[in-house]
Amino acid sequence: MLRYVIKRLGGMVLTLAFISVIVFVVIQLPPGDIVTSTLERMEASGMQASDEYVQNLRARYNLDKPPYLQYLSWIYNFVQGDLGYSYIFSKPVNELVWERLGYTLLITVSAVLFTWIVAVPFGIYSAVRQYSIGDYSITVVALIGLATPNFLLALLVMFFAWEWFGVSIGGLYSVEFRDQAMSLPKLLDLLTRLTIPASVVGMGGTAVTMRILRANLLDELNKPYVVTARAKGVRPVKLIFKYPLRIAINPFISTLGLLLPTLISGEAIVSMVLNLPTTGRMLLQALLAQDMYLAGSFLMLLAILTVVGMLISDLVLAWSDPRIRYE
Amino acid sequence: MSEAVLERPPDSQDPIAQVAPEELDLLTPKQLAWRRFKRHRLALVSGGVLIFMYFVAGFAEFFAPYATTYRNVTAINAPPMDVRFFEHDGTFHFRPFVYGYDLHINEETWAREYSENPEKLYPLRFFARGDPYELWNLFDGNLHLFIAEDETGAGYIHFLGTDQLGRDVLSRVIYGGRISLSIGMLGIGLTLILGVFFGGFAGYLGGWVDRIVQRMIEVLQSLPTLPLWMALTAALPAHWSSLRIYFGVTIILSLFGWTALARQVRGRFLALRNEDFVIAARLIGSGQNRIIFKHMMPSFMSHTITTATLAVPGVILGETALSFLGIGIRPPIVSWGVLMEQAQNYQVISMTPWILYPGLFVVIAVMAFNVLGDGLRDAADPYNTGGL
Amino acid sequence: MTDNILEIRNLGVRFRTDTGITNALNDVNFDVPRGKVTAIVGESGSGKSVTANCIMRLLQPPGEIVSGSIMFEPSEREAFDVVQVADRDPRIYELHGGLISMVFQEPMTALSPVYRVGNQVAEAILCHRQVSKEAALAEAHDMLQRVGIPDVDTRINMYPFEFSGGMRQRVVIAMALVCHPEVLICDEPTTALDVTIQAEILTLIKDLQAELHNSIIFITHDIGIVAQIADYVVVMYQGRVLEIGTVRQVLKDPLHPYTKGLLAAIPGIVPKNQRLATIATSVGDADITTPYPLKDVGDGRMVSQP
Amino acid sequence: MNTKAGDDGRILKVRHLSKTFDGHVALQDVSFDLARADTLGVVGESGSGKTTLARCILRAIDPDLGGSVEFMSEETGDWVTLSTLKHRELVPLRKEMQMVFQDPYSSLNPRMTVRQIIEEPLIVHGERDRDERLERVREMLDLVQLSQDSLTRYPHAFSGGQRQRIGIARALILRPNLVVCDETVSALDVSVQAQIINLLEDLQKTLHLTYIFVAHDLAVVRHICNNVLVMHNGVVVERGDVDDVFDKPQRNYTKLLLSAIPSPDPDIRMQPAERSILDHAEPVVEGYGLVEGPVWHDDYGLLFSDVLYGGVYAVDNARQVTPVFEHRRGIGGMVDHVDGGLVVSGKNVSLKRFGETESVLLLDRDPDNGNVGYNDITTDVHGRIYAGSLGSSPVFDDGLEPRAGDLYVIDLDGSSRIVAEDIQLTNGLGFSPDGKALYHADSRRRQIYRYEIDKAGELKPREVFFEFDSGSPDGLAIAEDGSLWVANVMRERVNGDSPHDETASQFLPGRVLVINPNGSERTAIEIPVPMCTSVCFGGAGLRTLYIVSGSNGVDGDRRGGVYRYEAPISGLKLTPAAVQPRLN
Repeated sequence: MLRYVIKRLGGMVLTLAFISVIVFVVIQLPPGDIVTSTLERMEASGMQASDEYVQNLRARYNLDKPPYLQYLSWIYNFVQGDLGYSYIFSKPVNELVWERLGYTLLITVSAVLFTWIVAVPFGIYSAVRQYSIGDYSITVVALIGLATPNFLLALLVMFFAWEWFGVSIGGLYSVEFRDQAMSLPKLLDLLTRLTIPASVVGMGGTAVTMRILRANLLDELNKPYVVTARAKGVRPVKLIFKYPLRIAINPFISTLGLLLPTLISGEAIVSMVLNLPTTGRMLLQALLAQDMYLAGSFLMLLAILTVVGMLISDLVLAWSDPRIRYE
Repeated sequence: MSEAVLERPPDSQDPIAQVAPEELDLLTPKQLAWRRFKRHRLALVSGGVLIFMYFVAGFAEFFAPYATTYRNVTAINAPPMDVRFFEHDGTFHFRPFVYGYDLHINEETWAREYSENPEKLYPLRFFARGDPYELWNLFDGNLHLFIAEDETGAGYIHFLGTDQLGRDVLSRVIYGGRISLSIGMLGIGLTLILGVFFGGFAGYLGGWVDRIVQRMIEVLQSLPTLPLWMALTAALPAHWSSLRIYFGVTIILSLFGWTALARQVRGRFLALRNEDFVIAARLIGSGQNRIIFKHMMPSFMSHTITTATLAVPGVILGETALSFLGIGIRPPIVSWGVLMEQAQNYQVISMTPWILYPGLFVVIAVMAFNVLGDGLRDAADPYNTGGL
Repeated sequence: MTDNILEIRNLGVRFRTDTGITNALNDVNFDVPRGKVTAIVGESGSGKSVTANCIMRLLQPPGEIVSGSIMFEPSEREAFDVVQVADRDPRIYELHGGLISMVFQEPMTALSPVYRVGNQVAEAILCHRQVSKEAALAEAHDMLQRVGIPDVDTRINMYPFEFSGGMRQRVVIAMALVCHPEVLICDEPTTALDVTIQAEILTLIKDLQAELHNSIIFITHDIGIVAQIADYVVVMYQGRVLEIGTVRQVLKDPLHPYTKGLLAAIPGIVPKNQRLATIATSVGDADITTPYPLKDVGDGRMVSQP
Repeated sequence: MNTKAGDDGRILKVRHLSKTFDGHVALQDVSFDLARADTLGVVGESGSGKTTLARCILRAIDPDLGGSVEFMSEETGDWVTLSTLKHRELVPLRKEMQMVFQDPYSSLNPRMTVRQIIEEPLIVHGERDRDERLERVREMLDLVQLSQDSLTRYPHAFSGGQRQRIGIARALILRPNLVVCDETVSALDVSVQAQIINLLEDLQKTLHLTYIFVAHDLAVVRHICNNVLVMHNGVVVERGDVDDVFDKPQRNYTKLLLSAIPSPDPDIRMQPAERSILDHAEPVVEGYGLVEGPVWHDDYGLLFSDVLYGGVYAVDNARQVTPVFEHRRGIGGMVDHVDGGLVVSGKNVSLKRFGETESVLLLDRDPDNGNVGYNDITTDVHGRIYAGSLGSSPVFDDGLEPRAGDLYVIDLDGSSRIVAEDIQLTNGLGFSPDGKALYHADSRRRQIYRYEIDKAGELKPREVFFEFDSGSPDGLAIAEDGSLWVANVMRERVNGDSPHDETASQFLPGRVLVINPNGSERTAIEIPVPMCTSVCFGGAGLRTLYIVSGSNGVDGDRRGGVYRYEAPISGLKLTPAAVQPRLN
């Protein structure tokens, strides 16, 4: 097991290294950079930038160095925990990202929970009662859930919340709590309000996971070991849960890994619609303004979030499936 | 005394086994797949729906009553009209018609409110001459499936209402479909090429090539796609023409979509490489190409196409999301996403809910693709019990 | 208490699928003598496994029993018809593993990969008797020792995939016998194994039978195995019983043309440079496809013939 | 059939073929010849390497370097080395050798019609004319007894047996000479199996086919094969005429295999042999060349010599190896001398006695009289040394008149004389426990002689005590109960090659044959490496049998070593004759 963990950890570091390069390239892609866009703005406002001012600016953002050096210094500082300086907010990135990232994590995690709480029971049901009315209706709902862009879902939810209950469900806190310090009622308010983004973000994932679980379970149901178990007198319900499900759950766990990127993507856009104080909106601003440090940090941190999540799901899988553990 | 009887176990899992041999024996594998596909009613329907959608989108100029740029200033943010056969006073018209709008400003809210005006009675005219257009920028024409106008030539019809500039939502949905649906196809085309290329290489060459591709896939699959798309599309230069943007977006979308496909192609390749019939092909002296293209390709093309179909929705949804954020397709080109960009908050929606119609079409299209994909998969693989 | 533990009468099974209906069993009749080994021999499609699944009530849709009875008479219980027992009837679970248990063909997949073998064997006990887990594990331990698993103390905590095919089959046998069932059904238990392992498993089953005196139904396509393990033989073909008799009667003096053909087709029996008979050649114009009823031809032999 | 240059009736020559799949050895040092129109069975259990062998021969898998597969091509009429050809160069040869697979389902492309499948080989080999192709395909269908309307159907329409027929048609349409059947009938029902077997036999007669028939069903193999290779763990453990092998198997594995077949006759109860007979002697030290002359020495522990790379070494219980003499090649036999010191002998080595300090020449070799040196030696109760001279033979290619060896004895006064003559290749020597008889192994005659010893202590004329059916005797040791423990080299010449071509022999794992005093065979102890050269008893109470093994003598080969086996005989001690008087 330890060998396995170490192996996976090594893999993760390597993956992150690759990702950091990709992120850097992506950030560098837009023609021009912060400095040029600054100058444009200055000229627009009729100012004239002196050459040494430009030089300083370039030096400040390491733009005078060749790209690979820029990358190295960036990633070096990043690892040091210095995420650089955001141009558009004229603040250190550190002050901007963490809270928002925290909320992103919060919503993503609750989305995962939502996904499983819903997907597992329904998945099992529709597999065990294959081709029943229930199975079909679950299937249809899943299909719709899968087909609805989650920003549209968010819009609809808001719309109906407004139309029917006259409540605005934007933001993570009700108006009265907005500026308060964290307190128990505030926390409860947060949790109740979380359910909406969580379910909206989790919708698509739920559909997918449910289908996967159903498929796996159906595959397992007729395996010899299940028949053996029946033949030795295991009662039906126990049989399902202890044998096929126990195995079907494994690939299901591993789908968490594939789920995360989707969820985090979904979160990014949903949060914009529901104007939640998470990464989405600010990332967009940063990207449009070519605020390289801010955008880069966001992309990198989100990637780390996903990769770590995947690692966790792999470890859970290994813990649950001896075959992997013993390999 | 035929072996067939001796050897076909009645309790076999193979669905083919239960039929009288003669019947199925004469069918080709394609026919068998088609048999299985036909059993999947929902998939059949979805196929039909998609064909219809693509057809309409293809001939948008003809099906849409108005051009995307046409503005009906007398009807800004006007609600959908309903088509009628009976006047208010009950007189029946064989030819369906619509009532024109009357505009009032609500004194309290200062909101525009429209009411039907019995005086303005615009009969629908089918295959009628309307606004001129260039079909595919090639053929001039002005024939439309339907328009609404009275003898004086006055009249307008807005099935799905109009937006805040008074543009006909239905027409824009039809034109938007052209973009959104085509992006789906184009994107999948690229995805296929990339996927088969990388997957094929990894699977066939194996060794370090395989390891590298594997690692690439791993990395790409562990990236949160949307933020990355955002980053890339945001990087598309502002001065680009919306057509170049369109292709740019398509490429970006498929740039990260090929991994699943590559995985699958690779898997099939590895599996097939050791199949006895491929070894047999080698032993009779077939060359590499013949083995790959004559013996291996057919066996995994079906699966590949299935996966591709199931990947189309991803592209469509991606485009919609990006455009919705205003960093995807840019006007004047319209896509379903672009149309929904107006619906940024629920206030807008509660005033003009009909601008969400494009979303409905997105949902339908995506659903259809998913179901079709499942149908194809089940058809391609008789033993597949999974999916929907 | 009759000397037959199972009496199968007019058993009929069919499979209904959207592509058509197949009659897997037609009017199957035979007895399973108490404390003896009865072999059901036949080629694939003969319906031997279906018969076993009927006795075990393991037949899954689209398969369904359409006619007949399977009278089962355990030693300390009044006889009952297995076919008539309702699906939710507790007797079913008693039947499964308690009174009748089964050893399957595929040892590699017959055990759940995620539970330790000890627990899987112990579970069989816990399904039928109110004992503590410890007690069950202790019994499992003994049983595993009995089926010749070396170094049980450590192996009892291992996972199936750490076992070789032969060892797994031993575990499955232990699992089947741990509740001392009166009938043990072996469905081609050695087909997936190498010949030397097969020999070990056959010896094991024979020894355990001599020790436990339970009745065994042994399903196989291999005449050699039949000769080695069976007391009585039931020859099946296309869902019908063609011939019943003691192992010597059937193998040394087959009456039904199909049985003759089968024996004449085995390289082991046929002298080296002599041509093997095929069913077609040896059956000749004798009609083996029309389902004639079984006729009693004296000294306990039954043959399907006009 | 027309014979061309170099054609000696053989169609295939396999030499030292090995295959390693990342680390694990699937096939090791397999050599055999195959005569045209012969049927060779390859049997063994799963993982025995039989399928690997089949696929290596046809280059479906590339074998490891070193080995070779030579094929008598009818096209060129000369030997072609398949194992080294590029895949492109193999293509024309594919016409002459084909394969029929096991799985009737996965071996046919489900997306091709029967016609496409069968004519594919013709297309690949450039038959342009469609009608011609169709004609040939129709022929094949008749040949394999499939109806003509199968042409347009797809594999799924056929039963397993029919599919195998299709597979056979595909294999035979190019009119190959060599056909490898890989478990071709294993997946089929008995009656169908019979049909396919008959078909294969008929086709062999009509088309003069040579079969390599891989199967795990020994009954089938016995029915259709003339010769058989028995494989176990990637090694050929026994080979020969199928009836010989099946009727009197030599190797423990073969015995186990055959004993496990359930007889279809209820009156013949099967008695499967104990799997424990496969237990090998365990290695003590490995990585030497040709290890010889082991002798147990109370002070040194076990002494052994390396004929190939030279040196005499001592190995103690801790498996610590310490050299006794360096750089002495060719030392074969060793024994303690009554006056102390160690007497050594060997090819091109005279009989010398090595004391603590000086070395004394006891008996010189005499090439002119065809005595190129001495092999195994032993001493009797009195300390007299018996040494068999190697004589001279073409094997030593020293250009001397071939001459059988003699048995010398060196009396205590140092005088020596010949006490027996005409020994083809002298080897193991040893006295019976009571000292009343001398046993003497002759490797070339594959016999063990027995000399009675009269009152005066002189040898009576010898009689043949034991004959070897397979392999040849080498060194021997004699246990207290009078049983002979004879190192049995299982090197077999691959038929048809020059007798002195080392590379042309198939090595089977070595073994020690245990022979009862009455000359009956008791059991065999096997070691995992080829040449078992000699044995001796040693260890605490001399209960342990030490077995030394050599390599196939090719330089660079270091498969030689020392193995130990706890002799299962209670109170086993060495015979007085073999117990050496202690050094001083």
